[in-house]
Amino acid sequence: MRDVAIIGAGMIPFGRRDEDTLMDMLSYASLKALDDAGLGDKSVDAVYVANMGGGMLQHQSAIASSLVDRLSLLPAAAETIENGPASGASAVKNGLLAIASGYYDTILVVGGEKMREVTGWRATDFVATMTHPQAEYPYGITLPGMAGMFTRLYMEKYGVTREHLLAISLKNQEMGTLNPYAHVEMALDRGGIYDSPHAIVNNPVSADPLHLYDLCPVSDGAAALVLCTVEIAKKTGKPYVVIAGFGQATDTHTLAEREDPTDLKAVTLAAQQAFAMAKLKPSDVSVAELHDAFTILEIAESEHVGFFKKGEGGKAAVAGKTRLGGQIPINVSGGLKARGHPVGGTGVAQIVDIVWQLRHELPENRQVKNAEVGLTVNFGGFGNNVLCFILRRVQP
Amino acid sequence: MRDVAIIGAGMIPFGRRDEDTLMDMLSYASLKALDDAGLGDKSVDAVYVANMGGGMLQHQSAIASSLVDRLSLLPAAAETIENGPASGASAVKNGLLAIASGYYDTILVVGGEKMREVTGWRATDFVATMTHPQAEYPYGITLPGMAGMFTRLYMEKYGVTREHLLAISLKNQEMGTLNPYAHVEMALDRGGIYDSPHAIVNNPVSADPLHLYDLCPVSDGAAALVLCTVEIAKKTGKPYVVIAGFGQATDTHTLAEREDPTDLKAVTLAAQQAFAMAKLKPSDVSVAELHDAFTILEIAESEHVGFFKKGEGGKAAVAGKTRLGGQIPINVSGGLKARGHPVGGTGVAQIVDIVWQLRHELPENRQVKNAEVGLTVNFGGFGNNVLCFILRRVQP
Amino acid sequence: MKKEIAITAYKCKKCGKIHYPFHDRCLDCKGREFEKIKPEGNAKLLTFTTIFNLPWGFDQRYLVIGVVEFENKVKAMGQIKADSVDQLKIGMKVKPTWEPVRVQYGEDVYGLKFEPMK
Amino acid sequence: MKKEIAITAYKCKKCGKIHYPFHDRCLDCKGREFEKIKPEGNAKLLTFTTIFNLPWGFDQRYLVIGVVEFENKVKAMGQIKADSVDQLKIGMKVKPTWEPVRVQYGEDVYGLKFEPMK
Ligand SMILES: [Zn+2]
Ligand SMILES: [Zn+2]
Repeated sequence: MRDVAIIGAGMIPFGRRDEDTLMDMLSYASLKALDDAGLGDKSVDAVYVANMGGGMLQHQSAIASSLVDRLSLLPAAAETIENGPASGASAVKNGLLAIASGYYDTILVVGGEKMREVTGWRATDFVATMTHPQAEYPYGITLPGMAGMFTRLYMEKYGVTREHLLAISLKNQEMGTLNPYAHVEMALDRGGIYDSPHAIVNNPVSADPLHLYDLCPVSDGAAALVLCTVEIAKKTGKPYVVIAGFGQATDTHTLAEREDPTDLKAVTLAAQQAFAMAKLKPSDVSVAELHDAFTILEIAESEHVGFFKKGEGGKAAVAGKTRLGGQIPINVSGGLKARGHPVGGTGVAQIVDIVWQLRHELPENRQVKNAEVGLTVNFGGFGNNVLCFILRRVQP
Repeated sequence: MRDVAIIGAGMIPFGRRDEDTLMDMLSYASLKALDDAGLGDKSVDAVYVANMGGGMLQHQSAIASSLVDRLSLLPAAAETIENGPASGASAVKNGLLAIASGYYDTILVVGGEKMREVTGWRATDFVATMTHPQAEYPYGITLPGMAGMFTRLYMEKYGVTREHLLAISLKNQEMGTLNPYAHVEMALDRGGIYDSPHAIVNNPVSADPLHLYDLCPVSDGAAALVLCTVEIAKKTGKPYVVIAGFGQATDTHTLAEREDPTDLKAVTLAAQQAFAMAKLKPSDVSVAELHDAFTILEIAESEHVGFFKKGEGGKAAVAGKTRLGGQIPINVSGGLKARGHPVGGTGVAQIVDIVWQLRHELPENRQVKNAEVGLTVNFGGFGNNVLCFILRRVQP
Repeated sequence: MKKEIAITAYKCKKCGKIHYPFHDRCLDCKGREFEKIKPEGNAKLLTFTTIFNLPWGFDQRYLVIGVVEFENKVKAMGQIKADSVDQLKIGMKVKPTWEPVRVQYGEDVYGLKFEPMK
Repeated sequence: MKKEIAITAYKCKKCGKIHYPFHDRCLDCKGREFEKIKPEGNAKLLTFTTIFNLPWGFDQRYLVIGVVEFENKVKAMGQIKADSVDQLKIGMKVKPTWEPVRVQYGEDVYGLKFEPMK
């Protein structure tokens, strides 16, 4: 398997982008990545588009074919990859393997979603289409509902508290205020959402024990990467990033059929595969982007990938170990919680943020010093399809 | 790039399958392919699902994750690939590259669609979602409409006649009656649809100059393949098939922007790439499955891939050169015209049929004698994303 | 009129593993033969939540949902007849019923509902 | 009231290539700067068809659709005001108008319609 590098990364600000179509967003993010890769007036061999709702929300299909036309990348090969909220990482995976195979040399991977053009309850229903069509969906279950049930069990088994969850909300929302691409631009204060009399008004229960500020927002947005061979990356003469490790695993569709629903087997397996391929261990990681669609997930994933023992992730967050400058900075971008979660875009955006970290090009208040190795977890369904990447900086 | 083999192929009968859900169909086809590969009680490393309408027609997303659960293939990696009517070939392509990369050894590729649960005009609208959302879709254009406009130009430029198109209808529908998996089970007679007084009633204009029997039916169905390394294939001790060549190319989204709309550039390029990789030429091909969603496409593709000169495809069909026993048997399965066209399933089904041909296991009235090399064309959009595969028989 | 609980679980004929919903092969041994069984007896509440942001198609303010395990080990999701999660506790007994759980295309869709037992 | 034709085409500032619909980069030279132009004059019919199986959202028996080229080389799809294709011929002149082409969510959607010229 030949090594694969990333030489271009681009993102557009996440949030509510009423003025843009889905195609606009995918196209703008792609151009930024192509420009960043020095391919602004060139083409690529193939394009992967990560998107979940083109058909259901925009009534549009075959958007990868549409995008290569819009960007004049013809006759590049193109397809759309869908894997729920892990569509982004799945698209990167297919780009990775396609170059590793030797068939293609340069690939554009772009992920995006336009979710804000439908009402909140339509968006909630859209996301719920990934639950089991007979055993779950008819009951009105939502992804926040799944997360609520999971949180209750995790609290019971591992002693996670609302105080732990709060540490994630505060950290990620604070980091979001520093990130020009983030959806959420407002810092939270502890009193406002937790221990003042107004807290229950500002931060009502959403799917108990989770409150409003335990959930990521519903966002429009897109992000893109240019993948290529190491030979091509070397020619740029600039620091680049290689995909050192990759893993992916699936778990039962229904939460009910998991022996121990607090055990996110797919996260553990995906991370183990990625570390084995990279020949690295959790303590080698400088910076991580974890899939915090719900605050509990940042805690649970930080344990399942091996940064902390089970039951220690929440305490570590409270102790500041996951902040910038801490033992392992997690979601310095603000994470899904603050950057936002345009479902098809998230997995690509996580890697874009890690690429920026590993190229040491972020402002000081967001840059992890001397970052050498980054890790991402993109969590599909409710943990039934999870991808993990390990990225490494290369100084040519 | 290491070679990739196909050791399992399975299909369920196409047609109207009211009793089955989309997941049922995908699962049944997968089990047939797994059993055929001798993996009936084993797992695979990864699964690719080709599907276009899960979200729009079944209101279900992340169906690849759902399928690995349904089949107990956990923790196999899984994603859904969408590329309109070429979704099937796109999924096979990603399986091919994933094994070629060295990362995975055994992959299940399954494609399917459930289209008959919605009304005809909903199904027509669903397929039209791949047209340009501003410049085409609002006008009410349909894929048969695109084909009608293309046919008019092709007739004008190359002298194709309704008699030529009729030869395709009659051949494919006749072959369909021999295929137990085909949607259409009725042979046509020339008088009934062409030159009797009843013809215009039986075979009305659909999108002129195309008539009803120039179009494929709207089908439910699914098909599946097991891909693996050549080392694994050799161990089966049985004849197997290798993917000798692959190509994919895109063209402009709108028909209007093509310099010469009769020139299916993406077909030509995809075939050239596939022949170059396979180090073969059109005359080496023993049997082909072309994407005859409309009769005109079988003629045009047979020319664009290089079987016949431009303008000769229709005459060749009339002369019987594309029949079983002819110079190059095309769509011996009945093609999309008779086997049916469950959009996500078609590209996989074409390869299943070629695998059966190359393993010499079809009944005499459908088997191309001593077939050694097969070719498929899966045509996405209206020719804006086309994939071509060249498959070769290996006798271990 | 009380309706019978209309879900079917699947017991692997080879290894006994109980599945709900249906799988074509056994999650444990990949066997493909199953005995159809019905969930039996009362159920134990494994986890639960109250959902305040409901998806399109629900015309109510919130919904209490949980996952339970029946006496014969069938596990399933369902709605819970409780006004508040304060009345609920992990491990408590609940009584299963088969009732409308949502309305789709103007028709009642039936499913599992659970009533907390004292 | 006659409405102005509300589509915009894009002429590459570098090589002059005319695009419709919008591309972010020029199909020929990958340039990103375009001059916005309007389709001008009458149009020439490049190809056409009558569609009898209409998609959801159209409440009529058939629809005549074609692709045209305007005098300033802008090419576009539109509906054709003809009762039958017998009245049409590749290469004939058609007169463009901007009229309702479909109804969506109870509102008229405007687009190109072409009237065959004698
Ligand atoms: Zn078993
Ligand atoms: Zn130009």
